[in-house]
Amino acid sequence: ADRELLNTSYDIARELFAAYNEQFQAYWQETQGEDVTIRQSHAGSSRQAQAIIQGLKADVVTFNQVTDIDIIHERGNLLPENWAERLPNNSSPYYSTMAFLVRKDNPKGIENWDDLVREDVDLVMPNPKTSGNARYTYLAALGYAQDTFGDDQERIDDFLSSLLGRVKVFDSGGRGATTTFIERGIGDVLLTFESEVLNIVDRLGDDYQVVTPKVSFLAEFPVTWVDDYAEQNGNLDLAKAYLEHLYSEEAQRLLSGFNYRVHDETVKAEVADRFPEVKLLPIQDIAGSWENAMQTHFASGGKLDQLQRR
Amino acid sequence: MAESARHQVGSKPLIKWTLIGLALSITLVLLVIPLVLIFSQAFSAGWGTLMANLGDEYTLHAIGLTLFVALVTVPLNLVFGTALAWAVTRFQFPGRKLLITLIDIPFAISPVVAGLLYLLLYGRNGWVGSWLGQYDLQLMFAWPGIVMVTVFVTSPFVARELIPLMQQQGSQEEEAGVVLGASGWRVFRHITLPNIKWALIYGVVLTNARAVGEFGAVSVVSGNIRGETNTLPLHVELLYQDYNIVGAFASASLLAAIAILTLAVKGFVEWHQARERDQQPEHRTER
Amino acid sequence: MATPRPFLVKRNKRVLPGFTLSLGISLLFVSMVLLLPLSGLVVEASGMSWQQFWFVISDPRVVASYKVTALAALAASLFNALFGLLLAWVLVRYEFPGKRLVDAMVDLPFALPTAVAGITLATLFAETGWYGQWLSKLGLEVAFTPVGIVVAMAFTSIPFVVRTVQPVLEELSPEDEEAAMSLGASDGRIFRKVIFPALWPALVTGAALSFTRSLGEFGAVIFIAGNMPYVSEVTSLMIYVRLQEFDYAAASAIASVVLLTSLVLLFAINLWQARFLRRLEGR
Amino acid sequence: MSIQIDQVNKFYGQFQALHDVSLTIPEGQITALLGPSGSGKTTLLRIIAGLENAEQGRILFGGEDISQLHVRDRNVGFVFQHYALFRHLTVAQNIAFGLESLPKKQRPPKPEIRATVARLLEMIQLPHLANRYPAQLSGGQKQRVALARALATKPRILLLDEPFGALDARVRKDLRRWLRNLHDEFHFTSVFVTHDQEEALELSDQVVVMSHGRVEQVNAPTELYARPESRFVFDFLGQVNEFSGQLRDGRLVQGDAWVRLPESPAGSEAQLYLRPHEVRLTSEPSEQAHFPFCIEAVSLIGSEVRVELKAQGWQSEDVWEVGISHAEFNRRQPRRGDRCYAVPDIGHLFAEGQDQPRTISWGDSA
Amino acid sequence: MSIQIDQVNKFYGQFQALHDVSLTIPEGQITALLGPSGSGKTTLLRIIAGLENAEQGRILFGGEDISQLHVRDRNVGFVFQHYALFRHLTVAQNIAFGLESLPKKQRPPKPEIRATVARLLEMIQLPHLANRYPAQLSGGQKQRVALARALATKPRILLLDEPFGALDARVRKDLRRWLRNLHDEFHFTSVFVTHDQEEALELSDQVVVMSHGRVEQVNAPTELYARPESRFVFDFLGQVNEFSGQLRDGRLVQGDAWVRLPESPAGSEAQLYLRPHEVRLTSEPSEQAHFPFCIEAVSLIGSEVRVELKAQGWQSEDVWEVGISHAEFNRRQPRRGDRCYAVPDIGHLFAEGQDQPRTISWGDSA
Ligand SMILES: Nc1ncnc2c1ncn2[C@@H]1O[C@H](COP(=O)(O)OP(=O)(O)OP(=O)(O)O)[C@@H](O)[C@H]1O
Ligand SMILES: Nc1ncnc2c1ncn2[C@@H]1O[C@H](COP(=O)(O)OP(=O)(O)OP(=O)(O)O)[C@@H](O)[C@H]1O
Ligand SMILES: [Mg+2]
Ligand SMILES: [Mg+2]
Repeated sequence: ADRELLNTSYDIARELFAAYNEQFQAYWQETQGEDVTIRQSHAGSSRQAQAIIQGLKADVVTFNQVTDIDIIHERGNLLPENWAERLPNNSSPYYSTMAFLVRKDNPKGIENWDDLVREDVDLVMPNPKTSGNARYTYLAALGYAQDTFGDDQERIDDFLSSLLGRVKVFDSGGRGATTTFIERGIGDVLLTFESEVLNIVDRLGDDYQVVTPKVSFLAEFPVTWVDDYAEQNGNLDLAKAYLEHLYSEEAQRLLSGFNYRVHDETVKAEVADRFPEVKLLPIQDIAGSWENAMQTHFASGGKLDQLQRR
Repeated sequence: MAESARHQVGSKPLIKWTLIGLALSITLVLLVIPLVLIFSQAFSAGWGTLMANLGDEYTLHAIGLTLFVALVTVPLNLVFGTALAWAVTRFQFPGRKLLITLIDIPFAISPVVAGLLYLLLYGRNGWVGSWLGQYDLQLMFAWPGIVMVTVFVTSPFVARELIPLMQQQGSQEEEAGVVLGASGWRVFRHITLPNIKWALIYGVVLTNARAVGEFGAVSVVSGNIRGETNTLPLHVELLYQDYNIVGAFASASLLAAIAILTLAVKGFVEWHQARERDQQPEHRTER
Repeated sequence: MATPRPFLVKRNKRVLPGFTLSLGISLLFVSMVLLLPLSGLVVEASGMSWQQFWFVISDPRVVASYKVTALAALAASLFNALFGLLLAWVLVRYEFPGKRLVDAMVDLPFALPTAVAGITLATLFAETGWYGQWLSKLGLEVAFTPVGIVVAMAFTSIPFVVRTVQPVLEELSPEDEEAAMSLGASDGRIFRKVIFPALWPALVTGAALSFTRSLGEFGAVIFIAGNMPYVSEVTSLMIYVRLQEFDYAAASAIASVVLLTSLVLLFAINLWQARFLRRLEGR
Repeated sequence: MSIQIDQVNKFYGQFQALHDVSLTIPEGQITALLGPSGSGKTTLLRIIAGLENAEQGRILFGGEDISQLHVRDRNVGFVFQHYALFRHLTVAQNIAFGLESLPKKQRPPKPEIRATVARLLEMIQLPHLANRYPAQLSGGQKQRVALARALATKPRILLLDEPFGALDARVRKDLRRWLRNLHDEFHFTSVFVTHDQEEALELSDQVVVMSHGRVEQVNAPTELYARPESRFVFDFLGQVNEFSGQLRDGRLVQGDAWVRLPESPAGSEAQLYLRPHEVRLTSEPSEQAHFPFCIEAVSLIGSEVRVELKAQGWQSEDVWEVGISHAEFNRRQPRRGDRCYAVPDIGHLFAEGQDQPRTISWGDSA
Repeated sequence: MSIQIDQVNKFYGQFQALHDVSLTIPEGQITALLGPSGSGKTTLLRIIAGLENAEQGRILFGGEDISQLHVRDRNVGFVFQHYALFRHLTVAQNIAFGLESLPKKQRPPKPEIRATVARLLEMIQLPHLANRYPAQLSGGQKQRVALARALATKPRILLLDEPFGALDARVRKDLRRWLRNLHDEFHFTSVFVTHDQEEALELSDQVVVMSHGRVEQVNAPTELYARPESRFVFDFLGQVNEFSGQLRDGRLVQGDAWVRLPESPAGSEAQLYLRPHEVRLTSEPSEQAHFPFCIEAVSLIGSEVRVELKAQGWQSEDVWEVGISHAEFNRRQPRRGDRCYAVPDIGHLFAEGQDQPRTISWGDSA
């Protein structure tokens, strides 16, 4: 009798959606008088996109990368091109940005991006080749460089390349990087999502400190329903409702509890002290578009490869 | 054999004990301590936490799925391995050598690539997958896909154990059985099977170990749906990603326990084989 | 099957039963499970032009990963050749307490899931780990350096060497040694001139298996490699990256390079060994 | 049941293992297939059994063409060279295997099988070993179990591939004797393969000599020994001394050695074959022959004294061997290094280009 | 160099493989260690070589105690049953191995080694095979290479463990001959192990018969054959016909069979041992003996005709074997199933409780 909905999501959103699912189930029971079971699938969002293209029958996707949804359209033609316009805020119910985690009392005195290229600072971040998380960090640094050095392409490149040169470990994924930094005690700064960084401090408290740079990247967490599959599964209405409900005040509060920035004004006010004001640059400002960013920066032989080779 | 009475290279006590010491240290450092680490991490938060972690709904499901996959894989490869060994050791036919070579392919392919291959073929866009899709059959991202790649990855084990043994044993006993009028099944059941029993068990043990522990290939085709297509090794990774180090090592310790069990069974089988070999007295002449 | 089968052509009559059945199962299985998916690789890679193919596989970062992988695999297989030989020797030649345990433990890397192995090794060798803290005092870094890759590869593939050398060593006739001894040869000379040449083919085979296995290793390596571009990225990771980029063709292309290398290596070893054995067996 | 083999050809790939073999094996007799290694004996035996298929030709059992019949249905007993006992079954289970393999309808009830097995165990004199495993038996015991197993289903034809090949000399002799008695008792048709001429001649009623996949000669043992029809058979049947020389003036000459021939054959060259017991030793050359030798060894074992001779003043490929009686030995006391002469009593002459020997006897004129 | 073995005892765990073995092996001779399987021959040979250590006793080479010397330093040549050639070295490299293993100071220069190897290859008549690998050689060739290898370092003592055991009859004979010639030329002290009595008797100057880890008899071959000192040696040295019966009225009786004894020994029971060529066959019983038989088989091969006999009216553990000449055979034409009588010429009587036989001759009275 139960309806089943499959939510395919990125790897570290397991607990987030486990909590949200409960909330939504209650909401759906209340409004529609119907029980739903929500199945969760978590892995790197690129891999998830790939799985969906190859036939994983996901009703909704809740990713941490816009490109991974785009690809579902391009390769699989399972949803329309304009998917981002179907929900408010670019179909991104919550967002985050890139921040730094440093060790207790900030011994290296890290304040902003320019501190990261110092000789005495070791960085830990995931591998931009395998992790969206790291691509965001890269774009954030690029945004900062553009903001600081203007049109001087050479200085921008120098900055990025010395930043990458300071990285001691490139883990394959965001959580791996965190483990390396925390468990293995490697590096002085961990570069990752603000939400991750805050999570760690919530958990481990005094041993670490969060540094939010003045300029950073607007990391959107796009969601949408996979039209073809949702239709096949007879879940179109449910899928839409599942995603729309993410924008409700109740859900937004839940999301902010997981250290994501949200759009709902009420909730925003409630948690203002946790999320300092930062100049957030969207992708359009930094690289024109995601497509462009992928091509010029991250594709094989692209900017990233060139910078890392130096 | 009284080895001490015989002169052998390296039997000088100094050399002997140096080498033994070295070997023991390597084993300890490279093999034993890592194993100890797994368990010590699993128990680091106490017995209760360990049990709670293992008793978690999703962990239980992962255990179940893993065992199920092994349960399906092992018989499949058992049948295949035996059939292949029978065909190539009992008959001459063109392409026999090639067949023996082909069976080694899975050893030369990285598991991730293996998973990719299956995805390309059986995925929605693959040519088999799209055809199956018309009948609403989906193999990838469900247990059949997991089983398929596991079968692929573990397919050489049984055959590789059997082929040398059956080659060495020759087919005379089977021929003798046929001359005596036994049917094909009877020949297999009463003559071949008992002779290859231990090698077969050995092959099964290895297949099982690998089937239970496969990560790379399975992770590509699994879909990672919690409580549905998450096998135990995937679950370990997942817990690890969730900062649940204890949970990860708890599950890992389960896998390690299976590994140890495997080694124990294998040791037992080898001991048995050796005993059977020793029981055969060397050629005795009758006077 | 007990009835005569007059309808069969005489030539096809087989004495032992089950030819059709067993060959049928084998062929079905081999083509369905092994060949069909493999054709996918070819099909996917053949979608590219030769230039594209070359471009993908000769990308500097990929080439760097070849080097890292090959060198690490080489180091690991050399390490394994040395210590695998030692383990096999000790297991065959000596009686000592704990022998059965050592013998059993040798197979652990086969039985332990690679991901678990990777996590475990990374934990051990990290600066805070049981080994790392001592090594770092000596100024040695293992985890997150190419050395870490070697460690992971060596761990996962050491059984290949031990298990190929062991039986040969067991079969080695004591008479050869005794003959050499009665001819006045010293232990060292006997090992170099009589024992080692007999073990050599098995040792090479074992090391080659260990090498190919290392080339493809992913799960264990990835956790401990550090994945520094041009320094500690392995080829499996590059394949994985291409997959992440949805570039299946490129992934297939790189995979086919590794696969081809492995197959060529194994094939060459087989040929070499066949020739070697032909000499020894006089065929 | 008699066996007829009718123009059988057998190929292994390109290699022809049997050339046009035709043969009749009479009912109730023991026939030996004798020949050097690789001559196709095993192949022929396996074709008779149905373990191998001939590309051409027919096999008839008691006049009936059974070429198309599967091994399983030919009901022959087959004893393999290395016994091929089922190593995980006990002796009793091994023997019972054939009976228990019979189709349900024909299968005797359990107690009857047990009784048959007991009887067979009695026959092979091993009732006390019924519950042993093959690995716990000696070679001779294994061979007997293999025989009992083959006989359990009462085949009319018994085929044995080098039945005693793997046994040592004494056991071999015992078993040979035992097999003959068994055969005398049950009178099945037996065919056995051997490359040991002594065994073939001693055990069989008829010997088939094979070479290179062809049948060279078929004959009763005594006939065969007395009248080999070709050099090959001659050579193969036991130690022989060979003298090859030129024909000159009614003599066969080579170097210092010669022998007078009663009647001169055609051609200019010839070989003379002499069996060790068809030659005498003298200290002086005789009228009819002059074979100077130096004694190389004297061996006293057994019923005759064997003397090995090295040619002096002429060439012989091999050392000659001559057997003399102990009495003769005691009289003449030949010793190593002594010079002596060999005098033939009977010889077999192969003239140039001929494959059939002519037997010459000097005995009377001596 | 002579070898002295002085009260050697050897244990394998609980099992005593050698009991108090003392033995002198004279310089420059060939000595055979003969005995059934498991009698300790190999063990003794290996102890002489130093490949095995005895728990008690001493080994002396040329009067000097070398018990404590390592194999390596004893400088003996050892030839293994299965040759133990180094598979990955060529024939020439195999032969050179010993020389190249010498300590630097003693090692001859390369060209000299090459010359020695060439000379040895010449000696074993295989110079054309210098670059072959062992696997490419026949059994006989391998054995010769093994010998050359053992001889390269000019040992004064050559030890051979069943040197021809793995070869077939013909090659065996050739090699035996060759080895003897070699020995005659170089005069080292040789000890070889065999379980083939013929080989031991033919090849050696002295035979050591062993049984159950003990030395049974040491003698020259002809002596040994003529005067075996115990039943065991008697039995072991070749086919023998045995008659055991009660002593009654100067006769040895059992069932219908009896034989008259020239002088009656003590005791009530005795066994008579008869060699096959010491017995004649008659169609009527004679005065001195009455052994009724039925002819079971006649075998015509070789220089004599072998007749197998089955006791009639009395018990014999084994079939009797009698050898008659071809002439005799032609005269009497004995056939299977015929009844006949055996008449002994010479016999060896073991009286009750005695282990030494007494030889009896009826020859003159017949
Ligand atoms: N399965 C086979 N494939 C190819 N050639 C074979 C096969 N079996 C036998 N032969 C060849 O056929 C010939 C006859 O072989 P067969 O076994 O009948 O000889 P044989 O007389 O029994 O010899 P042996 O005394 O050595 O047993 C040999 O040259 C052998 O090499
Ligand atoms: N290494 C060993 N450990 C235990 N017992 C042994 C060992 N070597 C030999 N024996 C036993 O010692 C006894 C004598 O063995 P040995 O090899 O000397 O006999 P042999 O006369 O050479 O016999 P064969 O003719 O079979 O070679 C045998 O009973 C054998 O089982
Ligand atoms: Mg044969
Ligand atoms: Mg021995």
